[in-house]
Formats: sequence, structure tokens, C-alpha cells
Amino acid sequence: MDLNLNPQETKFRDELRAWLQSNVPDDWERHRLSDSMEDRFQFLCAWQKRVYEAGWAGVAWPKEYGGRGASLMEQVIFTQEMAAAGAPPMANILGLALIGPTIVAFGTEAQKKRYLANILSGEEIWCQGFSEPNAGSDLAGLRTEALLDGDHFVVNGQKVWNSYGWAADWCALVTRSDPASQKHKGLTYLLVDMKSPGVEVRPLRQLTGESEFTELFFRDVRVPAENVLGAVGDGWNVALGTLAHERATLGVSAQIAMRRQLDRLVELSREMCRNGHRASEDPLVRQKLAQSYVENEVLRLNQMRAVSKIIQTGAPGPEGSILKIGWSEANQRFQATAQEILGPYAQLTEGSDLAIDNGAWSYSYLRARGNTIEAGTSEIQRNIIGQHVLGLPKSY
Amino acid sequence: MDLNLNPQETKFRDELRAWLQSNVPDDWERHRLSDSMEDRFQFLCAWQKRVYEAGWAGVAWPKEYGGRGASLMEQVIFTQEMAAAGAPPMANILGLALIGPTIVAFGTEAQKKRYLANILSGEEIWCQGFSEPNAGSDLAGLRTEALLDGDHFVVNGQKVWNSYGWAADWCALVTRSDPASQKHKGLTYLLVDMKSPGVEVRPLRQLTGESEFTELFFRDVRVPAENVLGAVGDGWNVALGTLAHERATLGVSAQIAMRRQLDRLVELSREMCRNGHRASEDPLVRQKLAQSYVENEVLRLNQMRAVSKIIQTGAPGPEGSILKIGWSEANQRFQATAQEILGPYAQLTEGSDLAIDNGAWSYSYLRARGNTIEAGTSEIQRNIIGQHVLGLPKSY
Amino acid sequence: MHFGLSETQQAIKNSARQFLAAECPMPQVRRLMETETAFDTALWSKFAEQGWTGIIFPEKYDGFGLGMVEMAAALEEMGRALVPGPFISTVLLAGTLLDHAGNEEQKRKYLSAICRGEARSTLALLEQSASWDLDAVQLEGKGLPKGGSLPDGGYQLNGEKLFVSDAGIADFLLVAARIEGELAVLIVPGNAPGLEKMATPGMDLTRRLYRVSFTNVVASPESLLGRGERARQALEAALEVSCLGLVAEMVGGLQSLVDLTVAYAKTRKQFGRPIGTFQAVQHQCADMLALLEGSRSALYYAAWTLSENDPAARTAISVAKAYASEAYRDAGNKSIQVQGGMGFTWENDAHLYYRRAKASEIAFGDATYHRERIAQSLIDRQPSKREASLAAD
Amino acid sequence: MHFGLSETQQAIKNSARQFLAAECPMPQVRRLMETETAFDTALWSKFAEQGWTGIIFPEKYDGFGLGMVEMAAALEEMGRALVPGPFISTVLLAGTLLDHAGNEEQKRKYLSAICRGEARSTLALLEQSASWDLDAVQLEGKGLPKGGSLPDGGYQLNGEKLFVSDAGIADFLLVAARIEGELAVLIVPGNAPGLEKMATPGMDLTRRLYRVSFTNVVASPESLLGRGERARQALEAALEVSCLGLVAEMVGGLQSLVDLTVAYAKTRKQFGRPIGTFQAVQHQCADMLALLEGSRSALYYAAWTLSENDPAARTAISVAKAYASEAYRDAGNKSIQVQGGMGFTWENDAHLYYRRAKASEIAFGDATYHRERIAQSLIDRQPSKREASLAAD
Repeated sequence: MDLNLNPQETKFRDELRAWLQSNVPDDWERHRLSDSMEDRFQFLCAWQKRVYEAGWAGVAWPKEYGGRGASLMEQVIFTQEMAAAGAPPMANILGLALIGPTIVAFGTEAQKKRYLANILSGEEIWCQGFSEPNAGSDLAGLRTEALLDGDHFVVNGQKVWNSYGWAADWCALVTRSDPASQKHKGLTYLLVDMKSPGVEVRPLRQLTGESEFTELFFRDVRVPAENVLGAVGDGWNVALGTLAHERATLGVSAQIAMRRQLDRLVELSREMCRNGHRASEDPLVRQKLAQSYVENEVLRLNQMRAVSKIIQTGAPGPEGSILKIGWSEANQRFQATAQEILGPYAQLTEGSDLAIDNGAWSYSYLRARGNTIEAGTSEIQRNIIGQHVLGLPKSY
Repeated sequence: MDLNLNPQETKFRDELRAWLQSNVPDDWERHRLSDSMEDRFQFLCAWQKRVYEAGWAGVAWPKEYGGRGASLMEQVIFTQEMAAAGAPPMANILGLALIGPTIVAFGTEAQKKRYLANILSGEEIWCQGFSEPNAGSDLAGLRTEALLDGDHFVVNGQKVWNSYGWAADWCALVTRSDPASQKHKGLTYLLVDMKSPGVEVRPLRQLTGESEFTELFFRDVRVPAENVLGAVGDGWNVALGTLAHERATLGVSAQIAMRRQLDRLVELSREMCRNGHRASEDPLVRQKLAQSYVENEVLRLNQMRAVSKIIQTGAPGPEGSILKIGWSEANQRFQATAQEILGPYAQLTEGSDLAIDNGAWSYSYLRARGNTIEAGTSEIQRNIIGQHVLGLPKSY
Repeated sequence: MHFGLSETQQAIKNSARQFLAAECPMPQVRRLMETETAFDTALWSKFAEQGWTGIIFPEKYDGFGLGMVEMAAALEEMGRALVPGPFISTVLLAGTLLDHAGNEEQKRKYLSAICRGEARSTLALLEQSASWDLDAVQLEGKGLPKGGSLPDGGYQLNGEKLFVSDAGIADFLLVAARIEGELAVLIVPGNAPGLEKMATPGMDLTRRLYRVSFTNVVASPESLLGRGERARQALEAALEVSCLGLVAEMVGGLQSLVDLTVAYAKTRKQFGRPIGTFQAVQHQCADMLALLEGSRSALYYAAWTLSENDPAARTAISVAKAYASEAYRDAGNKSIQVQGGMGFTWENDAHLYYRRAKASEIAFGDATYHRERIAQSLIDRQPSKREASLAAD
Repeated sequence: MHFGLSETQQAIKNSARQFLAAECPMPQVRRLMETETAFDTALWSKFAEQGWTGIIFPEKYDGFGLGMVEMAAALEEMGRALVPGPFISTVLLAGTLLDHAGNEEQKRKYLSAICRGEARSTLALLEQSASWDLDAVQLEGKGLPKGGSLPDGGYQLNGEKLFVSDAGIADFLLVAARIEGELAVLIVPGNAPGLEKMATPGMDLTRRLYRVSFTNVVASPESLLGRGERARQALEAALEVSCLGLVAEMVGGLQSLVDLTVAYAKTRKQFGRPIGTFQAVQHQCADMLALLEGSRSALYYAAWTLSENDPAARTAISVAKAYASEAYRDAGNKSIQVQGGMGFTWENDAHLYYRRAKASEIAFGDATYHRERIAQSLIDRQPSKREASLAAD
């Protein structure tokens, strides 16, 4: 147990802090709140390029592929320092956090050379084609077909809930390459150029009113066989790798975002009046804020412990499901708590001059509802914990 | 919607109140807290006899079998008035609430004549032999065998969790009469004389430290074939009838008991000091007490609505599972709340001079833990609601 | 004693359901919620034809003369259909206020117009504190001097009211104000000079909230609906009736959530079987039903006590509102969770109820507010021995 | 940076587990809990041989000189084995108090005796208010006049202390008192005339609480461990260390609950299959694991901050105690629920943990108490901009 940064980590952090101090754009907050999704994305691409050029992208990626070759702990420090400095997120988040690491683990040398640097620079944006209309949580039931025809796979099918699908140049696509196969067998993980003929992207409107996600339609899309990641028929294992990274990393930024909102909520509770007192003096409010803090701390510490474990064992394991349940359910409780504390004003949305923080709270309340569904429902995560961590028999 | 008592109900209530006023023993509280389980039981038997002789037992039972022939609503009024007057419960509670009504519904004329009056008077105490060590929630998996041998069934097997097994003269026993049968088929409901050779009763110590329940062992116990309730092989249906009564009626007394404890808790919170104020002035305590009140009211009202529905439809249905989940889980929340409000004193048990109400609160906290297990676990009740009320497919 | 709807009450409920299925199906709700005011005059006229706009008011003022249980039964169906628009603000809030505090002339003029479906109204109550406590009302109604250029004995209003539902389509507003320190209610035309209404969009897309500002708004002497104790009692009555109506809507919404979620769980397949076979799904559905039935029992009891002028009504309404506020939200969470990705889409109706649940939770005081009201009756008064123990009373 | 036990720390934990599996298996726990004091001298001597009784104290006083993380690792195993007896009261409460406030002589006499396993002790702190706030201490230590019949400059104690753990076997008690209005701690022999100890049995059968009354109990001048700020700081330190140790025990208990519940779910069959195949069971097990791991992360962080004298320690301990208090209780509920009827029997070990969970929840302040402590640091001080946003610090 040693939570002091070692000299290398300290050096990394200090250099990063210094760089952030003079490079974080000061107009992100304005862009975040007011611009269109597309403009916002352009802004983030420019920012990612700047980070990349300064050598901060892909902190834990191997140096030979353009990464920094640093430790996973430094990657975590990077995420935390970025948040602390109020820096924008990276545009190519799926490429950086999920697909890049999967290519590092499963890709051929040629694939690593071809894709990794462009992920880091943000020149090629990635999305993920996993869920299907009839195979959401049941990934093994997916039906998007990829049939070998000469040296190409011909892809037909539909994917849903693709983050950044509207911006993506490439898609990490899980397909069924053996039509006679069932469940986990006969799946193949393909890297698909989104500009291929036959790829159609449609916005998918979610309950918040935004179209953060898309649906992807594939009609006779030809994908070169060299774009298979891992072995043909081994797509399940490769996909599990991606999902494990998803569970292990999403939580760090979710926890930090929640903590920033909590700090803001504390600030608001000091300003708000309730029954003639500051809300922050109300014992009920104090209990609720403290409970949110407790839950956020437990998320943070679970996450840190998991990172240490990954460093020891080399790869994220099924325990990541505990993190996933943790941040998603804690955030839902926190958003409900924030609504209760902020009272009637909190229900107001963007565009109302009375809305607190321009509707950020009503948006985050609604958006949080998706947390226990996206990236694997809580039910699926509990199955994983039960069966793959605790060793219970398969449930029905 | 009409919650006013009708003239007949009013008359019933007024007469009952008058009778209770001059007949409720004033030493019940003392007996309840200090005597042995056996002494306490004798006290309750004497009380039941008094109630019976005054014509108040079996309020809703047919007159021809010694009941009062009144409505189910009057039965509920009876339960409420008894509680309000601080009257002791009836000794033969399983006979009165569960087995008697099942005999009324399924029994032959001879059986009704033979058993019902003695149930009412408390002359014959009943217990229920349903659960087995390997068939708790899975009643259809029970294995206690009853093989026909001439005009007797020969019973072999073991039952657990029998309330009042140590006091019982008779047992309502569900057995497997067709050894080749599986699940719901081939069960037979027998009325077994506990004095039959081969019946052994052993105390079963529960986590509270008491032996409120027993285990029953049957070794070659001979039961006359005329003691079958309902048809041979139809025991599942008869048992379901008993269980439906259990779900429908247990809740009334549970709700009232909880309400009496809540009133006492309010009283205690007015007396207790916390941070220099009465606990009852603490906003956290107020919220908790009010929430307990809300939950208790919802139980009461659900129960009243269910009674009205049973009066309309003639028999309790699967909706009783909502009541069962309701009172059992509300009581667990309430006991936890009471512990929180009462603080360190509440953990003390009987025999400590500092214990609040002589340890009643620590006892009820521990005892409540069984509520979501006894009389069908919450999991089973939710299955019943899902499948038999909402019409969802069978779960696994 | 019978706890449940009578045959007549059930018939009212059934016919409301049929009517709304025909006149206000979900596509209509979605169409209206995209409009500026979420209000449709033609639909409102049909409500009036059904007698709903005057449901609880005397026939003398063109009302329908029904009781609270009947009102709750009808509102349950409105909540189930997620009917947009100003029913609670116009009929329950403004109507009840006029019925309680209005003089004969005011009732004939304003209450009748509401009952006949000719006028829409609302109550402007909350201010910056967003408190439902009547003592929080501060907006001043300044008495005008006699003989000035303004109406003799009238009032001038300056200030702001927040979270005023449906103000945008109100023909007149009932404004809670303070005149010489005393609570008062004034009737102000929707087009009064100096009155400005700004929409403040919220999560609930089917019902509009407004910020209403008053700049030298003049109210005539005849516009005074009541002041002092009369105003307070009328406001309290209007809030109780409206809160009851809102709970009825919430129960209806809960019913819809149960129905649509169970239907989905029966048909949607994953892992080769209907998801309703999974206990994790089935048990969430069971819990939703329990939340619905508990809310409904609390609702009917509250409606009955209010219809009987039972002093228990105040607490019974708070019990129903506290319970339903959390139940509706919780059921919304479960509904979307059970439906997974589909439940998170705009096209799925679950989120419309989820949004309504949030707005309903807040309106007329959230669960914490109502629990404190309950605490006052449970803790602060010394109950008599009998009352405390007789749980059934 | 490494978040987790080092190899040495893990080795301490493993050897503690092996030792306890051999020396204090569950039958031994059940035997001890039926005794009057739940204490076994022979077992205690073995603890001393392991170095546990002096685990965090300087070698100079026969201690073992380990840090907070090592202590937490060992205590986790004690909690897992449900070790009965006075470890927390003797070693963590009394030991830490002596270590912080004692003078050289007092340490040599009392702390060394504890470290060597020769003496048992406890802290008598709570009074009728049952408040953990040091300001609530009222028991008066009256200064004795010099030259009287009683020891020069000694103190006379009159009053009562409640919820004193393990007082029945304490060779000496540390008593928090007030001398001339100032907080003070005095050492009182367990057999002092006028000292009376009455057992007050509680739900936890493995650890005893006492009511201790003082009737003209005389403490010598040498018995004063400290007063004023010195006493306050020492008491605070002892409470923090003990609370940390208790949380470690709770984490161990949670681990046991997970283990025994999962084992049961794998083997027990109902409806023809292991109950662990049912999602309703499997998901409860998964939730238990999440409660355990969250508690453990919070524990290790608190232990580390305390070992570093990090000012964040106070809040970190409160986070751990608030979280573990509810987690342990909740896991106990789930464990018994999953085991059904079997879980509700006396023979099943689950209830022993369930009872311990309740006592642990209460000791050193419940979740509500610790959340208020957290609120003080989270809300009442103005954090610097950087500190507020750097979630990782």
C-alpha cells in the first residue's frame, strides 16, 4: 500500500501540469454548452491534435506505435490531471480507450502500424459496432453477417447504439462469419472503413432528445480480409477484450465528472436558501451531500485499486463489472439527490433563464438513466460477477 | 368507495368493544414479557376459550360449525379492535386463520363437524406441516411420503419450520402419496393426530435464540384414510388454499403490530435527547418516522382494499403476494429505522436494565429478519406476482 | 364498508379510458407536446362536453357535481393517457379557489366559464423561494388611492411568480399576493397590461411552466377573490384538491408504465427466451405492480377522506403524495431499465412518463415536504390513547 | 503508487488467517460466546505471542512497531474469524490512549503490559447521552484536598459510564472524565473500591458491553494520563485508530458472509437446480461482493492516510465507517435471505455476523454520525479551487 507517487509518476504529473496550464483552451466551457454537436466535435478534434503533438496522447501505449510508453498509473494520472485542469475530453475517445488497446493486444504488426498513430492524433475517429436491435445485452446472439468472398468479407446487417457513429471514420465491428454457428462461436471482429459503399449512418434519438448515438446499416459492404482483428472465428474473445477495457476505464472519467458535479452542488447548496437558512445547513441536505461524497470516494478508491491490480496482472478482469455497476448506479442516485436538493429549479431545461447551470442538472438526470443500460446492463454485469468472479453456476 | 361502517358492522364493533372493555385480561403485558413460552401459551389458551365462549371466535366462519357467520369485514374489525384494546392474540392462530378456513372450503361434512368447533374453542391446537429441509420455497419438491396401506396412509418423512409444533394436537400435513409423481402432482393433504405413534417433535432454534418453531419427524405414522382433506392427489390445490389465506391474513396483524411499535417509537423519540434537543425535533428523525407511517398506512390500505376484493370475489387470489412482500419488507425497514433512531440503547437485549422496553426492540429487529423468508420468501412471492398476476412466463 | 370504486365510479373511469383512447391517443400527445403551449382547444371542448371541466363543482355554476373519488377516477385515466394541458391548473387549482373564495358574481363569471370549458386559468403562487408554504408569498398588492387616475380601491402588483403552470394559455390568472401584510388572492386577466409570461421549459414535455412578471399590473377592486383567513383557507383547499388530482394522474401514469413494461417483457427476446422469464426482469415488474397498487390504495383513501371532510384528509393526501412521488419515479426507472436500449429511445413512451413523474414529484411539494407535514400530525400533537392504537381509524 | 497490500502486508494477513483457522475456528467462537466474558486467557496469550497485542506500538514498550495498514490487515482476519474478546478495547483504544498521552512511567507500566498480553483494558467514555462527541463527557473527577485522609492530589469519581466494552475483564480502565471543567483521562484499576461493572447484554454475542458505575472511586495523582488538549488529542487519536480497526474487522466479516453465502448458493438445490442459478440469488451475491470490495477499498485508503498522518485521514475514516456500517448490515440481510430458512437458524453462522454487524454499526458512531463529520469537511470549510477539483488528492 503506497499512494505516494513514485519519482517517475511525480515527474510525469509535474510536466503534464505545466503543459496543461499553458495549453488548456479557455473557451471549452462556452463550446460545451452552446455549440452544435458537430462544432463541439471539431473543437475536440483540434484539442486532441494539440495533445497528441505535445506527446501526451496514448500515455500507456507502446512508444513504437506513437504512445508514450508510460504506465497505466500514469494514464490514470493523465485522466485526473486533465479533469482537474478543466481540459476538454479527447474527441476519439473510443479509439483511445477501447479499440486502440484491443488492436495493441490482438492486432498484427501491420495493423498496429496502420491504425494506432491515427487514433492517437485523432485523424481517424472510431466507433464501435457491437449491439444489434435483437442482440443488446445478448452479444452472443448477434446476427450481422460477414461472409468470405475471395479476399473480402461481405457484411450485411444492422448495429445500434453507436456512440460517435456520425463522426466515425472507422468502425470496430463484431460479425457472424459462420452463418451456421451459434452463440459465441463463429464471430469475427472486423475493422471497417465507414466510407465503404453500403454503409449507412442514421441518427438514433435518445430520451434526452439528443442524437448522441446512431444506427449503422451495412448492405453488401466489402471489407478486406486483412481487416480481421485476431483470428477469423475468434471475434468473441477480441470483443471481450474491448468490453473489459470499457468497464475498466469508463469509470475513471465518470467518477471525476460526478465529483465535479458534487463540488458544484455543494457550492449551490451554500448559496440556496431554504426555510430561511442556507440549504447547506439543513441536516437532510448535509446527509445527502455526504452520502454522495462517500459513494464517490468508494468509486474512486475501487478504481485506483483496480488499476493497481491490472498493473499486477496485466489485463482487466471480470471485476470490472463491479466498477461498472458502481459508477452507473451511484450516478443515478447522485442525480436523484441533486434534483431533491436543488428543488423545483432543477427540473428546468436548457433555454429556460431560470434553469440552474443552463439546464445541466436536468440533462444529467435524464442522461444518467442510460448509465445502467449502456456498456452492458446492470443485470448483465451482475451475471458476470456472479458467474465469472464468484464462480456461481450460469443463471437463466 | 365507502369506508363508513354499515349498521351491521357498527353494531358488531360496538358490542365487541363493550365486551373487550370488561374482558381483556390486564396481565397480558406481564405474561408476554416474562413467562416461559409454555406458560404464555396456557395463558393464551385460556383467553381463546373465553373469546370462544362469548361467541367471538371464528367471526366469519359459518354458524353451523360454531362460527359467528359474519362477514370478512367484521373479521377484520375484530382483529383491529382486539389490537386496539391491547388484547392477547389467540392461541390457536394457525387453526383459526389458515387450517380452519381450508377445512371449511375442502372438508367433508364429517370433517367439518369433527374439527371446526375444537379449533374455535382452542381445545385442539393445530400446526402446519408444509416445508421440508430440502423443499422450503419449493413446495412442489416435497418428499414426505404417505403410502396407502389398507384404510390408512403410512407417513414417513420430515417437516421443518412448524410454528406451534411443540403445542399442537393436530397437524395439517402435505405429503406425497404417489411416489412416482413429480412436482405438483400426486400430493395429498392429511390431517394428522400429533399423538399418533411415530410422530416426533424437536425444537428448532432460530437466530433470535428462541425455539418458536419445531422440526417434525414422521416414522411409519398411520393416518386413517378418512383424514384426507380434499381428494387424494389433490393436495397441491388444498395447500394453495391454505397459503392464500396465509398471505391474505398475516398482514393485518403484522400491520397493526408495526403501527403499535411506531406509536411507541414516536413516544420514545419525544422523550429521548439528541444533541441537546428532543430526538423528535431532529429533521432526520422526523423524516424517518413519517416514512414509517407512510409505509404502514399503505399496508393498512392495501389490506383493506384486498379484503373488499375478497368479499367481492369470494377467495383470496395471488395478489396476496403483494401484501406479503409489503408487510415483511416494510417491517424490516421499520426495525432498521427504529434501531437508528433509538441509537446504542436499542441493541441491548432482554435482561439488560438499560434495554429499551426490556429488549423488545433488539428482539423485533432480529425476528423481522425472518419475515421475508417465512410464509414464502420474497423471491417466491415476486415469482407469483410476475407469473400469476402479471401473466409473465415462468421464470427460471 | 367497501374499499374500492363503486360500480358508478368504475363506470366513470371506464368511459374516461375509452374516451381518451379515442380522442387523445399517444400520437396526439406527442403532437401536442411539440406545440408551444401543449394545449388543444378542440380537445378541451370535448373535455367540457364530457363534463370534466366542471366535474367537482355545483351544477348551479354549470358544474357536474361529482365527488373527489369520481374526480380521482377520471384523473387516473388522464394520467394514464398522459393528457397534456391545463386540467389541474384550470379546473382543480383555479376552479377550487373560485368555488371556495368567490362571491356569487365571481363564481357566475369565472367558475362557470371554467365549467363550461370556455376559460382556462391557473394559480400564480410560488416565488423565488419555490416554497409551497403560504407564508412564503411576498408579492405585494399595493392598495391604490381612491380618486386617482387608476380604479378606485384597486391594487397594483409588482413582482414575479415562478413555476406557474399553463400561464401561457390562461384567460385569467389567480394571483396569490399580500395586501397590507395579509394573504390575498386576486383575479388578473391574462392580457393585463404589465403582465408578462415567459415559458420556462422543464423536463415534462406535456405541461408548461411559466415565469410571470408583474410590472405595475392593476387589479380592480372586484378582482379581489378574498383576503386574510378566507384566502388562506381557499388556497389550502385548492392545493389539497389539486394535489389529490395530481396523485390520481400519477397512479394512472404508474399503471401505464406497468402495462407497457409487462407487455415488452412478454414479447422481447434475449438469450433465446422472453426477457420476462428472467427473475431480474420479472421481479422488477412485480415491484412496479406493488408500487402501483400501494399508490392506488393511498389515493382512494385520500380521495374518500377529502370527500367526507374528514380531518384525516390532510395527512392522507400527504401519505399518498409522498408515496406516489417516489413510486412513480422508481417505476419509471424500472420501466426503462427493463426495456434496456429500447427504453432509452425517444420513440419509446416510457420517458414521457418518466419526465411527467419528475414534474409531478416536484409539484405541490416533494416527498420530503409531505413527510414533514405528516411528522407534524404524527409527532407534534399528543394523540389520545385510543386514537394512537386504533390503527384502523 | 500502489493501491493494495504489499507482499509483506499480504503475508501478515495470510499468516493471521492460518493462525486463526487453527486457534479460533467457529466452534471455539461459539464456545466463548456462551461464557460470561467471551474471553479466553489462553487464546489471548497466543495473540500476544503473535505480537498482535502490541502490533502498532513501539518496540521500546514491547510492541511490534507495525503500521496502520498492517494492523488493518490483521484485524480483517480477526473480523473474518469473528474473534471474540477485547482486542479493540484493550489494544486499540487503551493502547493508543496510553501511547499518545502516557508519560514514560505510565507507558512502561501499562502499555508494556498490554503489549506483552499481560493486561486487558478498555476506555470508559459514553454516558447517558450515548454521544461520541467528547464534549458530552460529564463524569466529574473531583480533586481531593492535599493532606486529607485520601491520597494527596488524587481525584474522586462519581457517576456512570455506559456501553463500556469488555469492562468485565479489564485489569484497569481508562476513564474519560472532567476535572475542573477540563477533559481528562484517568487510569482506574479494575478492582478499585466503589467501581461496579454490570453486564448489559446486547445483540452481539461475541463481545460484551458493560455499565460501569463509580461511587467515590479514588484515583491517585499518578493515575492522571492527561488533561486538557493533551487528553482530547489522545482520545481523538484512540477513537480514530479504533474506528479504523473496527472497520477492518467489518470488512473481514463481510468477506466471511460472501464466502459462506456463495458456498451455500453453489450447493443448495431447489426446483431441481442450485439456487445460485437463479438471478434473484445470484444478483444478491454479486451485490454482496460489491459491498465488500467497496468497504475494503475505503478501509485501505483510510489506513494508509492515517499511517501517513495525512489530514485527509479523519474524513477517510468516516467514509469507510459510514460505508461499511451500511454494507455489513445489508450483506447480513442478503446472506440470511439467500440461505432462506437455513439462514434463520441458530446453527447457521450468518446470524453471528449479522449481530456483530449491528454492534459494529453502532460503535464509534453510526453512518449518520460519520456523514455529518464528512459534511463538516465537505461543506463547512471553503476548499481551494484546486483541491475541490482534484478528485484524486
